[in-house]
Amino acid sequence: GTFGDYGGQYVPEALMPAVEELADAYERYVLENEDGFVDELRRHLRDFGGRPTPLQRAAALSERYGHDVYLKREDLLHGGAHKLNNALGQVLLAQYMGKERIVAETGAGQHGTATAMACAYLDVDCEIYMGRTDINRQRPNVFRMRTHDAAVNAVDAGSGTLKEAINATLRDWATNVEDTHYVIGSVVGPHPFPSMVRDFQAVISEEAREQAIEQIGDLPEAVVACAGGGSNTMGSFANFLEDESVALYAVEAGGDAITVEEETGVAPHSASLSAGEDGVLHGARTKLLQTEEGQVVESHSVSAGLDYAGVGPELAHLVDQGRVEPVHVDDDAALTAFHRLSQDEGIIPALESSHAIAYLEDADFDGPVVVTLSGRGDKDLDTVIEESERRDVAAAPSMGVFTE
Amino acid sequence: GTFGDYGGQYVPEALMPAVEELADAYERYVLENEDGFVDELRRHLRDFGGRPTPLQRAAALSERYGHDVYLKREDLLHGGAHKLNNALGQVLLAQYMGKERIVAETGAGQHGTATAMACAYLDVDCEIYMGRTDINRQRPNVFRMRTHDAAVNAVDAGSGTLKEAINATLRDWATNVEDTHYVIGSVVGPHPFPSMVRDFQAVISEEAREQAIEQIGDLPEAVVACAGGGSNTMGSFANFLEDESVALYAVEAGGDAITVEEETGVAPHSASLSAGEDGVLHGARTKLLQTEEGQVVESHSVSAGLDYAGVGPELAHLVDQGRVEPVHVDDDAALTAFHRLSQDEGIIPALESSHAIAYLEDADFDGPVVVTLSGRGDKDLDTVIEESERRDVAAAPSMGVFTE
Amino acid sequence: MRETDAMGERAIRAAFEGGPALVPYVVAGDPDPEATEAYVEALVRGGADVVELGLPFSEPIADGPTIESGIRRALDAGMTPSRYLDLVADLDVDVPIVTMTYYNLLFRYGDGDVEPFVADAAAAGVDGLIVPDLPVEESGPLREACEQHDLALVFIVAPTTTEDRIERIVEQASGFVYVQARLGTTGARADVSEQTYESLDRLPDADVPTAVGFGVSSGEQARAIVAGGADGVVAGSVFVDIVASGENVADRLERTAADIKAGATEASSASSVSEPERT
Amino acid sequence: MRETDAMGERAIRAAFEGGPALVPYVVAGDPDPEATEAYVEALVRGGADVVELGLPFSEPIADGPTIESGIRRALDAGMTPSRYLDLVADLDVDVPIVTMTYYNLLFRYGDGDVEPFVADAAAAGVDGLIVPDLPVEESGPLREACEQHDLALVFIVAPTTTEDRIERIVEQASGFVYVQARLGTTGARADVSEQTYESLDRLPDADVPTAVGFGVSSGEQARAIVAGGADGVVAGSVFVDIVASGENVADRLERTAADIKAGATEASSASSVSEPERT
Repeated sequence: GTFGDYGGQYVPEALMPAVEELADAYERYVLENEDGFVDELRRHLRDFGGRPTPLQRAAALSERYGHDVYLKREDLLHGGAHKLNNALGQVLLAQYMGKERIVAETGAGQHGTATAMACAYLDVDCEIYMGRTDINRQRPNVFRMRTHDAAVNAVDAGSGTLKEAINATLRDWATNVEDTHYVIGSVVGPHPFPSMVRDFQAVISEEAREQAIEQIGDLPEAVVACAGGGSNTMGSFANFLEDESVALYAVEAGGDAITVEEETGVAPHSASLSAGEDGVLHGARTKLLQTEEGQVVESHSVSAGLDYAGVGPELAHLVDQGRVEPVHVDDDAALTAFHRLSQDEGIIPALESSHAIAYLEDADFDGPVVVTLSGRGDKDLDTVIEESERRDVAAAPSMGVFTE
Repeated sequence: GTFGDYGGQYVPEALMPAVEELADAYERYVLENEDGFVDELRRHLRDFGGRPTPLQRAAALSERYGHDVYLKREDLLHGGAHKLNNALGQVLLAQYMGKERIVAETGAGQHGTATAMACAYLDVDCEIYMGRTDINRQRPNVFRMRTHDAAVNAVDAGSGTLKEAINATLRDWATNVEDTHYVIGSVVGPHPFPSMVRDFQAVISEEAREQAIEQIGDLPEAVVACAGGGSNTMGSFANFLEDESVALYAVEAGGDAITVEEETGVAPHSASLSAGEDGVLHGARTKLLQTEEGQVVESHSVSAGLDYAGVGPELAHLVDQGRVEPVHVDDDAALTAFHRLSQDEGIIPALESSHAIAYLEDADFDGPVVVTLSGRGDKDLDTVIEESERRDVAAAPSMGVFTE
Repeated sequence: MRETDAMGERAIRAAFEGGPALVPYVVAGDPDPEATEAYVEALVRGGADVVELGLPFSEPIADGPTIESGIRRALDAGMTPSRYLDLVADLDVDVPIVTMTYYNLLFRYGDGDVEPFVADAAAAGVDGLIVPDLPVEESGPLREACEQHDLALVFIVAPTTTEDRIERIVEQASGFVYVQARLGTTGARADVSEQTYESLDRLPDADVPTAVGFGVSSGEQARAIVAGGADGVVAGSVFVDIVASGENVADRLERTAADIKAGATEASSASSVSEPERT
Repeated sequence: MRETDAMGERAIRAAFEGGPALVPYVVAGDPDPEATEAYVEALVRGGADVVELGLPFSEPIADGPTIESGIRRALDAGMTPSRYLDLVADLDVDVPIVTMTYYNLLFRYGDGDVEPFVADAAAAGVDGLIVPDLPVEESGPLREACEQHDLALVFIVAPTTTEDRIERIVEQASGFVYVQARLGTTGARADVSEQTYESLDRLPDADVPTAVGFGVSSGEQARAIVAGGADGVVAGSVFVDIVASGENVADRLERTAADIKAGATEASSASSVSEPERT
């Protein structure tokens, strides 16, 4: 249950039995394929989810950087992001465990949507907690969750964003733990969540590694993936961890700048791996954006999906070990990468994924590089248009067609 | 170039040389795989587009109807609809022909988006014509086209919708025909478009047929696909045409009612196959919604993507021959099917595709049925919410979470 | 009903025989049938040798914005194929009338058979047809009906038309050959494109006259075009613009027609003794 | 600095010896440190045997909306771990003080080592700790530090806690065992859940006292809980609500504390001669 110093099960006693029950189920069903759980999950991921996703050589990026760039196309997964790998895995596991009800937190709404989708598919009751602020700024995803008939519970506390939604979901779980499973959306939380979510997302690197060997004839020089909570990151890295020749880059949201304003309790970035300090949050010891006194700060990123003060404990450990290199790109660079991919490759990437793409500008690679495109960016269009205009991003096309 | 009495090349003389040049290129590259065109296209569809798409057994629908229902998941194609099959094929063909510029019309914006995407991917200049009314009610798709750096040319004439956009694109093509290819979005237009677009979309039924044989062990009893212009329909049927045991249902948009109001020149539906009369429009003889005097009427459907007064000439022929059965479902039934699939199967379908799903309620099948899910419905959420509320559709979930 | 010496195809040819012909275009029923009658008369007073009268269709794919607007006005005012034929029958002018329209209207008029329209058109006094969405390849049924009823079927030669297509078109053409001055759609322009001269040069000495259209709006252009070898000019958008203005329409139609006709005639006198002059 | 007869773990145990104990909770620094001092004194006047004083943390996952609001008020007013310890040191009451907070604050205080906080807390006069996000499994380092500095480390037993976990918890517990009355989070409620009695029944005759919390807000509830076998009651949200109102706070805290205490005491007298009475 731990990764070096990180991880653990820092949860209220009321949840410990559920956490232990889940750890047991994880071992039996996920690790040992009891009752054919893994086989069934793979079938769902193929038929419902659309796996495998392609590993695509990006012609324009390859030309730009003078070496082959391959995109792992998680944006083509049902729902438009890698999130479904995990949501489907956990909802199915909850069914194997006999749980009748699913709760989940969501920030930008991607995990909530994936969970609602998986619950509709597998016919399980679903309630999603979402901060009031997020509800009002992520309306399309709220519509999608409601369209899948999931209840969306508004959380009015605090700033009304992801942290508060997690707190509220933990409370719901603590109240209804006997018949309810909490589908955590990333490689965070108490054991077994970080390991379990990693395993559900590891299909990304399982496929990418096979595809690389088949298409490139060799392992890539590096794998690049964006890191918020880190589920896409760990999923992209998992099957390459033992390939020592493959460098692993976790690209964090640099936001405006890598600082913490102690006074206001705000970090204008979300780079927990690069700039966080050890702490304990949401069930695990990990790297956190926090004040000197240990209060968790409000993080920031132009990408709502990366905007989280914590990070998966295993990633924290891999960074300390030197196996994973944390890097970061700022909001402007991510926006520019968003436009570059849209214009040059015909793919509108999620703003999260745009961070990974943007890192290619800073990097100095020689060989083939795999970049995980964790999701599609339709959901981000309004934000990108607004922010590109506000910041006068040179790469942004004009939207003047409406003005006549 | 004809299908029975239908088809032909009813275009201005200025375009005839281009149409002949295209017919020649179609034969050489598409039919004869000259220079490996077909191989290259298949590679792009796999790596960039995400083909093959799954044929998924829909558990809830199968239970509801008492027989197996399989969904051909074109919603998982890059861009979210089957449109890319054709757009990518034509843009690549234009490159093989040495054309430097692409124009296309778009109504709801799906074909324009797919074309813009393909042009960004293949690095070709792209201009999309779109009616002013459509631009203002389909903003997200306009954003997507602009994000791919395609020019979006507003067409102010008439009602500012698809017909006017087609007219404007034909005029652009007539003006710039020497260096420009017109990417028509459906199996309409002068020869070779109906055949060529069918062939590009036939990958749907090529895969579905193989998948059915592999998964079901037999051919399906029927294939059901929605029909607007008919590219999804012909793509879904093409490889089953010679399987006489397989019934083929083209589901048209019944709108409010199957009538034509001669006075106002409006048809409150888009069921050209079911209710159209022979005529000549946009380059081909086909079935049309028109007044007794031959003026083309404004069609209607809650689904903008089906809202077209014409239909592919080959479909018209197949209907006359009795090989394809035209059926129709109305707006309310399509909305209900939209909600059913979203809630019971975890898939938000395009409103176009919802018509095909809705037909299962009326049909009386025994054996396995393949329904093509031509696209995803994220784009339709606003319309569906508004129309469901206005019509008081019982299956629609409340969106009250915003009202507090 | 109007009366002319010759009918149909022969009438049109005859109209080109007395020197360069002016073929003006207006939309029938824009803004109403009575006005159209007056406008056609004005054009004839201004020197029109043939009148091209538009029968409005809802999808005018070969026309530019100006004529498209005229078509919408006529449709909104209730113009139909039957009313169109009534209007033609009522015209009191002694020049040939050529109907410009799209194929679907002819097709629907006879429920899939184009002969009934041609028969009724001939009876109403129409002398020829121009159908811009009907290339020679698809023209068989209409050509047959036109021959049967002695109507001209005018084909267009475009700048993109290949040599072997020109041959086929000229072979099938009757009345005159419509030389499309430039790529694109109809619409008034100030210049004469180089494509016009190239197209004229490419036309062999056919036994049908040639008239250049698409963008012709002034006497100066007409002079250059006729000097370039054309037997006439077609002008449409410039007249439809005048109709749209609603101001002093008949007078201005007449004066503009006279201006264009004068340019054409002037070039004809010059070119009869020298090489075609090009501007 | 306040002075008491015993310190730390022994002081807490002693507080449970004179009959059923009342353990009220307020958030330190809500709305400011001076007010908190006055409120703690009022609670003691009302009969508090131990005071549970919240050290506010930004992510109070085990608390309900009432206490969460108190925590935000305290954080907004500038409460920090250092100021908290200053506040405790300044308190002038002779009951034990138990710090309720979350693990990260203790962890950060010593830059990853919890001992410095425990040492400073002991020096400031804190007698015990309740850390709701710290299950026994993760409690090793903190338990060690608490033993070293003679502080009680109070563990929670929840309705979901299994038999073997109860055994382990009771084994590790010091001061008292906090019996969580129901699933969910803190927050005042009107009734006493059946789970409360079940939990109390499942607790073996440990040598640490038991106090029931989560939802206790009235003397009637306290009476039932003590009648059910508890050695004390913990009440928080009811007091934080009074603080939030800002009206006549000290008086109302004292009266409410007295009311709950009276209920508990009444039950104790009754139950010393009869079976636990259940409502």
